[in-house]
Amino acid sequence: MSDSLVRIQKEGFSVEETSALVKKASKGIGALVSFVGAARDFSKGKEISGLDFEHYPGMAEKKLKDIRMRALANFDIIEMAIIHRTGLIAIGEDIVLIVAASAHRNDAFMACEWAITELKRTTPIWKRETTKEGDVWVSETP
Amino acid sequence: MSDSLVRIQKEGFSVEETSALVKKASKGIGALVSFVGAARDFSKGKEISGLDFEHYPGMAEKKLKDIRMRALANFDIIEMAIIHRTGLIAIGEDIVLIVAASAHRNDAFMACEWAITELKRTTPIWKRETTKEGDVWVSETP
Amino acid sequence: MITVRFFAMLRNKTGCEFKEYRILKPITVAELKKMLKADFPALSGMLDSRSLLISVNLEFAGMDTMIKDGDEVGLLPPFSGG
Amino acid sequence: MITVRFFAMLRNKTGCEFKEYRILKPITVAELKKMLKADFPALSGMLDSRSLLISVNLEFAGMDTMIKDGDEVGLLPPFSGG
Repeated sequence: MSDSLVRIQKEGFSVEETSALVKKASKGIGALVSFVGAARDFSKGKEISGLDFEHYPGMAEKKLKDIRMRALANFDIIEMAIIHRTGLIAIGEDIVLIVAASAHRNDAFMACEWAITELKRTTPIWKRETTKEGDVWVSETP
Repeated sequence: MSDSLVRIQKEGFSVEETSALVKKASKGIGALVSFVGAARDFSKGKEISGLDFEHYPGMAEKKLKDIRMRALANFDIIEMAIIHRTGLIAIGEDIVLIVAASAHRNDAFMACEWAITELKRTTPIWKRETTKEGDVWVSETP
Repeated sequence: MITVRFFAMLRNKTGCEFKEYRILKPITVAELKKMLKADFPALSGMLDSRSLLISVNLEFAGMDTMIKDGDEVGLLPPFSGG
Repeated sequence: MITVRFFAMLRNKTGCEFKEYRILKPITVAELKKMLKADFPALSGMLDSRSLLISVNLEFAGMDTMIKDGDEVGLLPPFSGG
């Protein structure tokens, strides 16, 4: 079960199904906080027509599992799911989903916000933006 | 559209459909933060077998609309949806949904957390818990 | 005529959902509370409590808010939504 | 044999996905960086930059982390997931 709670996949995800999976952990869950990152049409003033994500297979999954385990250890949460998509993503589509579940809402809010910040900091995933001037890896343009 | 973004209803809700509705507001949405409150099996040490919600028709909807408008005015968010269920709710079922959408994630997290706190503070909705000792309105047992 | 609505545990105490009063001139929330205490002794404690909020026409009201003919008043025990 | 993997814009600079080196004894990350600079001059700037992270066997590594035969090294430009 914990495997399917942390995934990197090409396909889209369902917040509904992921929340249902998370809720299976306990009837004591009173709060679910979800973060969905979506592909915006503008980034730092540049018009974006699409995104392409690359990840380090093996390491990216490992880092996401680490984040879930550390969230469970450091926050008063009951369960957490993390899904990140890879490959081509169109504008408006979802990129990443984090669901944190707890008895009381503060814990789920804190854990969810921490997890997405930690994901951006520690997970080897790279985004390439398609713009009018061509495809650009995001960290090439600081 | 803004009407269907704020609702009190007997039926369950879909986080997916509500998020899709919220996302229609702009292609500049990069972050959606959702809060779902669910019916727990225990509350303050008491075992709960079900919930029954009552609201002040007219005023509760008005207060939820106020919360959405104040969230849009006071946070850098693009759209917000608020749905609260009324009537009988079984353990494990969802009670309330708030979706906040913004360009950057901090704003959506802040607005979502503020909105659920404000909902609890200002919206005339009352919860009755079914326990072994009978049905108890929550504020009767401080 | 003004309508006073009772919610949640207040309805259990009053045994009814609402009470109507005919008023000859506008009255304050404080004056209405006195009338309610006389008609519903079981509400006395709640009516004196700061945790009971009052609404007039779907907006929160203070002790000196005026209630006029046709208004709807809500007696709102502590909320427990969410 | 050790395998060095290049990701994102690094792959554009090297023109390949990975490079293998035969090593006779364990080497440090710092030593590997020297070898990479010699083979891929286009990576020199990045290899000197603190924003480039190195992984050894899927874990973050430091300049003095030892790399031994069979290890997999990742050259990780700044992340942009989420």
